[in-house]
Formats: sequence, structure tokens, C-alpha cells
Amino acid sequence: MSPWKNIRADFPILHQQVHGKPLIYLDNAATAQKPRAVIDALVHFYERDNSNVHRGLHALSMRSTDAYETARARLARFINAAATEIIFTRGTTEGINLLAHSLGAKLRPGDVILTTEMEHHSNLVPWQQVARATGATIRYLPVVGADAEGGLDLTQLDQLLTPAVKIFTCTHISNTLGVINPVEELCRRARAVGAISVIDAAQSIGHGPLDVQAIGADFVVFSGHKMCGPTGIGVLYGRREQLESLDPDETGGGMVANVTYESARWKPAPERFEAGTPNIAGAIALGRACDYLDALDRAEIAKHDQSLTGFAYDQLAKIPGIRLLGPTGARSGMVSFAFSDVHAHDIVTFADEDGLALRGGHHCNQPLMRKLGLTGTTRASFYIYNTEAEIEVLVTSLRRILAFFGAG
Amino acid sequence: MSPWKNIRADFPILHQQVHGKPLIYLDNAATAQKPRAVIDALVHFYERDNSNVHRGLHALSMRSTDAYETARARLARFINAAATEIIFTRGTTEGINLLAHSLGAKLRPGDVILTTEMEHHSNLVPWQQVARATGATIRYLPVVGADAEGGLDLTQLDQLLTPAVKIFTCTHISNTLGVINPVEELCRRARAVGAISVIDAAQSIGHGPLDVQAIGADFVVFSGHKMCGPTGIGVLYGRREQLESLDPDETGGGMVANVTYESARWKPAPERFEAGTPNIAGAIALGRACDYLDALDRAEIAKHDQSLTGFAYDQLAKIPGIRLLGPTGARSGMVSFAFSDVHAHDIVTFADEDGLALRGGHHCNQPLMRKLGLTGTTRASFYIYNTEAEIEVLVTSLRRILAFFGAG
Amino acid sequence: MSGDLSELYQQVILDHNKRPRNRGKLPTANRIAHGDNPTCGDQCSVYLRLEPPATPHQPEQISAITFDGSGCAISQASASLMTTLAKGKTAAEFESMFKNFHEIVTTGQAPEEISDLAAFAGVHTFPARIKCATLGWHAALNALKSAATSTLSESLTR
Amino acid sequence: MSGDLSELYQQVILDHNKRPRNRGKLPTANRIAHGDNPTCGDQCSVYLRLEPPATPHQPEQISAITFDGSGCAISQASASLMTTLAKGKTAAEFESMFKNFHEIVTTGQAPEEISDLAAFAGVHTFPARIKCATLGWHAALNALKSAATSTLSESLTR
Ligand SMILES: Cc1ncc(COP(=O)(O)O)c(C=O)c1O
Ligand SMILES: Cc1ncc(COP(=O)(O)O)c(C=O)c1O
Repeated sequence: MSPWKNIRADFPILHQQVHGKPLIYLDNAATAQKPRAVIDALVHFYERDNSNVHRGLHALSMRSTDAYETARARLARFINAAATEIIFTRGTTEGINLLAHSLGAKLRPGDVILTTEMEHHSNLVPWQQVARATGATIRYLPVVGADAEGGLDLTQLDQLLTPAVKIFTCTHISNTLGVINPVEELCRRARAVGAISVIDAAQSIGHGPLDVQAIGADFVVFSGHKMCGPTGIGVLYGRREQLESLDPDETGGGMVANVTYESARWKPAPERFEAGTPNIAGAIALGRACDYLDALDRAEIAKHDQSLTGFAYDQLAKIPGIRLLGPTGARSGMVSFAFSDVHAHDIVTFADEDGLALRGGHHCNQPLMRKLGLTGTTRASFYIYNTEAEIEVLVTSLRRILAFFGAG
Repeated sequence: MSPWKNIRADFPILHQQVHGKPLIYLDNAATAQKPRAVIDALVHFYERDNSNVHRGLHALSMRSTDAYETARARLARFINAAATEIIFTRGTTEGINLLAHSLGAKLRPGDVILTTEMEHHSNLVPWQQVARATGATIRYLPVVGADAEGGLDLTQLDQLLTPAVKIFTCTHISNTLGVINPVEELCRRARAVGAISVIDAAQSIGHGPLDVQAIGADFVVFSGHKMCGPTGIGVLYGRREQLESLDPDETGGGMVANVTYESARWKPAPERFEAGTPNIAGAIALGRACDYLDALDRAEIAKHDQSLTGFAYDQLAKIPGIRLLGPTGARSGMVSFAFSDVHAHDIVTFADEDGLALRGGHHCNQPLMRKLGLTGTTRASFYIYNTEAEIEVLVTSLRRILAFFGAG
Repeated sequence: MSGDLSELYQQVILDHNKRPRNRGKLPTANRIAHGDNPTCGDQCSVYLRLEPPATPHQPEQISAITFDGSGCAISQASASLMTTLAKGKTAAEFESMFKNFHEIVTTGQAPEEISDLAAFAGVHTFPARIKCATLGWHAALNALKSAATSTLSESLTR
Repeated sequence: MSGDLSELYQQVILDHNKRPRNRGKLPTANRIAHGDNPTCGDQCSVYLRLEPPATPHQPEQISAITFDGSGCAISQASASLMTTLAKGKTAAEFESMFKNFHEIVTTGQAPEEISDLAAFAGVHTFPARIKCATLGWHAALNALKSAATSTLSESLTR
């Protein structure tokens, strides 16, 4: 039987009512729900194998070390990398900070960090900080169109992607616009000028196949909690040659080869970048999330999410006065919209009464919002367990809200 | 009924056999086991409330935000602090790195970081790195005695704790020696010369009452996994006045008040120090661990652990040729020992056959080991669920191992 | 629509949201403050003129007040209503009015007869919205506490 | 004692552990390397003398080798045994012997008749100990690959 058949049964959280209505969870871009298998992996670890990793020779410690390293290899396979290229982090934000600190330490005044106007604060502020600390300059590849419907302005690449660019970083999929950026081309162009490329895959990792070799990025970061994994775990992928020359950001137990009162030597990657006791259970459960998503077939996930999003886009477009952000065509699992008369917060509060979990606000994209003349949008984001029927409830609910506020 | 009565029943992992023998888990200083209540808290969160925090207005998001902030308040109560003084981290190591980076940024050549010879690598290497980067000097308060049986040499404080000392840091309880350091006095003396005090409470947090006001430290760090909480979560406590003037180490979503393409402003503490999606489930389950430990009564925990350790010490001392580290008197829940003829790894491998989980090696204390003329020790560390009968198995097992190697 | 929701979105609130009073910049303002709700990005600026009353030896009063910014119905209506009630008040009077308002939005209980403010009692069942309801008030409090600036136009060109 | 454990701690291993052969520094060494196992802090230094054999036009051979350091019975015995077998070997011969040894400790299978090395077959059921068993070997491989130094005493005073 197809694992899709009874997919909603795999997610315990979906079977509840909110304000007397069935929960319709459309806040997946913020965090995804967890299948039973992932929850079970956590329970199993704490009930059977829990022990600290790497430093032990007793049975539990060997089992947990083994499970932890198996998870690392599983994540590597998930993105077509080598196990030694997988560093476990708390999430996307920590991965980017590690890179901003460690890569950033090598920047000099005159160097340029090139990013885009649609980055999440987590892939923006760390680079601003580094630029400020080193005297490097941060530049932005602009978005095109009043509603950013044109995505990134690739025509400006020639002008912006100069040899002064040492680091190029860009989100794979925008968490506000839903636009899928041509990261393969962007990384290729970045490499051509000698820039290191960093891809924020927070929004793409759970929504389709992701092959770091095909993308050609030097670094890719993502969070486990957006791909059915637990909170507090994520991955920094780094191409081997890059990791070898990268200094650690955090130091301490587990990442040192030798320590004296005067100095310390590091272990090789990936250990060099994992100071202290890691989120062992989180990593193991994230490995289980990879199994879960691969069993569904990630190409099928992409198809499902994109078709659902297309349906949502078309239905929402019929609502008078709605302003839909991002491209009409190929987009990932979310739709962001705004009305001139009704604020996103009011929409979210009303929709909640209908069991709908939506997100309203700037989605950690304040500068982009300001550029588009918005203070916020309402965002509905979809995942493997969402259905067209749920989107119909969303549309009905929105129409009612607009009517209440005398808009639409 | 006393919650101690059936305490082993609360820990599912204890009810298993290893190599056909009942598991005797004596590796608690590396990580503690988890009671059912903590595991259940994780499951409950993922089955009912899972959502991202802080940024949502729908039911799930409000519930998870509420649970996360309630956990913060719970941790604050656990150590007698205010909720705004609690920053969730991945663990002790991350907390120390945050401080080393943020406090360290203010150091200048000539400034001194004073620490001790018995620090864990996690409270040593980050300060070495900061000293190297800023030109500050790192100095060590020595341990006394060939087996460090005298603990810290407080007679050297006058000479070492000069006004040049800007940061004083010290472990509350040594993870190798088991010695309990007089942190109240040390913090008072540090404050008297104007130094900021940082206490590594990784080994003390789970083993008795801990009151940050009584200790008088400016910062206290610890890990959840050593106090019955999950992996991947810990706490950095910072005195309010200290946090107010501290710069964040990591930046990104959730910790910014306002972001433009040019610059960003931070939120106040504790949010300022929590960039990105936190380990939400971990924090909530850690709050539940606080409940669990408080129900046992932390003064009772200290009594239990110390009496068990005293018993172990006395039994082990009878083994011919054993070298016991640290003080004979008041010590926390561990005993570290060495034999001249049998290496710790061989002991741990043999003991594992008897169901015993021990740790052998340098315990992330390489410089101390070297100073004591050791390459490693075997460590047995105890917690609330351990018994005297288990220690008797340990002693019998050790005698057999020594006989096998023709030692003892 | 559930009871809680209709409690939250009272007619008074909808009305102030649709037709905000005292909205815009105040050219004669001598106290200005800006408030934002970092959680959602809502912003509110308050412009007010604090001056001695006609009668001598009395504390300064708010002789004019406006607000500006963007936000949800709750924050807009609350700021709008706040401006209508602030006029003529001293700083101390305004603070005591805010205390009442804060009690209303956090407990749902109006401590005394306080007219329109009671319309915000429904907020207390939506704790996440308390920050919305108090955004404009906090900006006004900050404005009252801020150092006297010259008038708005001067302060903008500084 | 379980079967696995007595497989691991064979008599040969216990013997080499108790009475290590070729232990200490080698004053005439012209290749030196140091290995450590960061997981446990075990350390091993290997000192060897590589020199042309009596017969001309032949590759250099290990004419003398010693080890030094500290570690568990497995690592000490393995290093000791290694030194007894290395003498007279060329670098290529040593590498091929290491390949056999590595296969033994990871699979438990001895690829060919290899005498005492087979005593380490029990290691394969203790994967965490493989690093112990190979510590001295890795140091020796590194020594063979390292640049020729002058003799030990000179290299120590540099
Ligand atoms: C005294 C001490 N400090 C720091 C640490 C590091 O803690 P963690 O690995 O949880 O970051 C430990 C635990 O190993 C410890 O015992
Ligand atoms: C595009 C993008 N980048 C970065 C992040 C930050 O991820 P996290 O909060 O898990 O660190 C997010 C999620 O909020 C995101 O959508």
C-alpha cells in the first residue's frame, strides 16, 4: 500500500479539535508536524540506549554512538554528501552563524558579501554583523516586481557578482514568497568569481529532493524541525575541502585532539565543529525523519506540495482585493497574501476560530516587507498531510472574515 | 508515599540486561537517565502542541509559546533567578562559548582570565581561544596534592586574584575529582576585585539545591541532559545587569526588534540571546525534569548521592593498589580511580561484561591528567537511582579484573 | 463567530479601526516616541504636546496628541481611543488611566467605570494580543517620559 | 568471562601487554611519528630507522624500530607485536602487513596465515577498540611517510 494512503494517521497531532473545529494546520513553513515514527525514535532512544556519545566503551555508550553516527550517515545520504561533511547544529540559524563567524573571520575591508533582498533574518543579520566587524560590504540582489512576482533579478548578477564577492549566500526557497531560486545557476556563477556559496535550505529540505552535488554549493544549512524532525537539531553541510580549512566557532569537549594548559589542537571535521554533548536524541530522530520522507518519495512530496499550492493560489486569487506575493508559476508549499483593509493578525485570530493555523506578520523578512510596502502578510503553508478540502475551508473562512470587517 | 520508594520504576532504561546481566548505570557524570515523566513531556508536546514559538497567534502556537515560557520560568525557579535571566542553550559548552565570545570581545592585552587546573575542556579551551584572540592572559588556580586530594589551592587566591582579572571562571563540581568547590567564596572574592564570575554547574545542577543568589555568580551554565532532561538543551543564567550590557553571539530570527537592509536592533534579554527556532520540546521537557527533581527534594538528592559516594569510596579504598583521586571527605556523586598495571579502557570493557556502565579516559580533563601523571582514570558516577548493591557489584567486578591482569 | 471573538472585536473597536481618530503627525508636538511590537512588526508613533495649563502652578497637560503607524484592528483602535482620552490629562493622570487599561486587558475586569476602555476587556482571553492593545499606550508613556524635544518638524530634521 | 572477552584478551595480547617488546626511544631513529587517540587520550610514538639494505639497488628497510607511550592492553600489545614484525620490512611490505592486520581487526577474518596477528581477531566484536588496536600501526605508517629526520637526539633538540 502506498505510504500516502493513510498519511494523516501517521501524525497524532492532526487528530484534535481547536475551538470545536478540526485542526487545519497551515503553518508548516514555521515548523512541520512529526510522524509517530519520529516521536517513537525519541522514546526508543531514551528508553533503551541513552548515553553520552564518542567517549564511552560500555554497551549503552557504544549503542548511542553508533545510532548517532548512523544518523549522520543517513543525513549525508539524504542530501548526497559524505558523512564527514555533515555537522549537526541546533538549526539553520546556528549553521549560518557558525559560517558567518568562521568564514567571516577571513574577510577584509573591500570584500563583498552578496546576498538577496528576500533572505530570512537568520540569513541576513549574521552577515550584517560580520560585515560591520570586518569592514566588508554587504550587497543585495534585488527582487523584481511590486509583489516580488519576478523573483530574483538575475539580470543584475553580472554587475553584482564581481571578484570582490567572497561569499555569496541565498535562500533556496523564500519563506515568504514561496519562490524557488535557481541555486544551481547562482552557485555556479558564484564559483566562477571565486566566491564561497552558502545556501539556506530551511524551506526546501522537506519539500523535495535535494542534492548538494547538483546544487554545487560549498555550504548548505537546514533545520530538522521543518522536515518532520524534532526541534533543536539541524545540519550544516560543508564540502570537504571547505571544512578542512574552516576554523571552529565553538570549542570544548569532544572536538579537541589534544589539550594542554597552554593550547589545544582540533580533531578533523565533522567532530571539530561539534563542541560539547550534541542533541543526540534529536539527531537520531532526524535520521528517522529522513526514512519517513524517503518512503513517501521526495519527488512525490514536491509534486503534492506544489499541486496543493497551485490549487490554493488559484482559489485565493478569486478573493476580491487580495494581494498575492511571489510568482504565479512554480512555487513551493506556501502562499502569502495581504488585504489593504484587514490586518494579518486579525485574519489569523479569526481563522483560528475555524480551526485554521495560519501565520501573520513579517515572517522574519522585515526589509522585504518594507520594500513591498507591507508591514506583514498572512501566510498559509502546506505539507504532505494537507488536503484541498482544508484549503477550501481556508478560502471560506477568509471570505467570512473580510465580510465581517466590511472589506472584500 | 515517598517518590523515592519506587524510583527505579520511573526510569524505563534501567530495566534491561547487558550481556545477560542487569544494567548497572554508573556513567551519570557523562549523562543522566530520563524518567518516564520527561519522556512523556516530549511525546505530549509533539502529539498535542507542536508549533513554532513567539511568532504565532493560532492555538497551537500560543500553547507552545506558553509551554516554552512556562519552562523558562520553571528553570528560573529551580535556581532562584528571574525568568528573564534564563537563556536556553544547547548545553554547558554552548553557554560557555557564548560568554567567552561576548565577554571576551571586551578584553584587552594585560587583562587576565583566571580559571582553575581542574576545568573540563569546555570551560578551558573557549577561554584559551579568547585569550589568544585578545592578547589577554589565562592563569590557573592550582590543585593541591599528588592525587588532587586537597582540591583548589585557595592560599594562592591572594596572589592570583588581582585587579587585572576581568573574568573568573570555575567549575562548581569537578567531573573527574568529584570535589565540590567553594564557589560562594570564590565569587565573592572575584567580585571584590571587579571580576565577572562564571560558574560551570554541569556537575552540580542535578545533584542538590542550587541557588544562584547564594552563589553570587554573574553567570552560571549547565546542561539539561545531566539533570534528567533531554539532550540538546541547557541553560545560561545571567544576572540581569550583566545580560543587559552583553552583546549576542548569534543573531537571526526571533532575537531582533527591527531589521533593515543596513542594520538591526536587538530585543532585550532573554530573547536577544536565542536566535532561531529553539529546542522547544527540549526546554519544556527540561521544565518537567525540574518538577521531577524537586518532588524528590534536592536536599535529599544531595544526601543520597553523597552517602552513596562515600560508601563507594570506602569500598574501593580497600582494593590493593588503587589510586583514588580527589578529596576523601565531602565530594559529589563520583569516584575516579586508577591502577598502575591496568588501563582504564580494559577495566571498562571488562566491567561492561558484568552489566556495569563505567567511563574510562581523560574525562575531558587532559591537562589535569597530565599534571597528575595519568593518561586516564576509570570513573564511576552515581545518581538518584543507584544503590549500594550496585556498588558492591562494581567492587567485585574490579577485583576480578585485577586478578585477570595479574594485578591487585 | 464565537463569544470570545465577538467580545474581542467589539463595535467600538471596529469603529475606531475603520475611522481612527487623531491619526497622523502633529506639527506642534514637543514629545515624540515610537513603539514597536517585534513579534509582529506592528509600529506606532505617538506625537503629543505637553504644556502648562491656563491656570498657573499646575502640572503640564497633554494639549494635543496624535498617533501614526500600522497594525491590527486591536492596536489601531486602542491607539485611536487612547488619543481621544489622553487630551487634557497630566502625565500622572495618563499613567493612572493606563494602569486601569492594563488591568482591563489582562484580567477582563474594569476596576472602575471607565467608559469605552471596557470595550477592550475581551483581549484578556487572547493573551497574545495584549501587546497589540497596549502598543500605542506604551508609545505615549515613552513620549511623556522622553526629554522635551522641539517641535516635530525640528526634531525630524535634526 | 564471556567468549567475546576471552577472544579479545588472548594470551598473546596479555603477554605483549605485560612484557612489551622494543619499548622505549630509539637513539638511532631517522623517522619518528606520534599518534594519539583523541577519544581516550592514548598516545603512541614510533621511532624507526629506515636504511638501504646490504644488497644494493633494493628499497630501504626498517632496520630498527621501537615504540613508546601509554594505552590500554590492546593498544600496547598491538604496538609491541607490530615492532617485532616490522623489522626488516620495506615500507611497501609494512603497508601490506597493515592491510592484513586492519582486515583482521575489522572483520575477524585473517586473509592469509599471519601468525600472531590473528590474536587480534577478537577486536572486531568491539568496534570501539579498533582505534586502540591500530594506534601504533598508524604511528608507524606516519613515521614511514614522514620526511627523513636526522637521528632522534638531534630531532629532539631542534
Ligand atoms: C564540569 C563539566 N563542564 C562542562 C561539561 C560539558 O557539558 P556539555 O557536554 O553538556 O556541553 C561537562 C560535561 O561533560 C562537565 O562535566
Ligand atoms: C528561509 C529560512 N531561513 C532560516 C530560517 C531559520 O530557521 P531556524 O529558526 O530553524 O533556525 C527559516 C525558518 O524560520 C527560514 O524559513
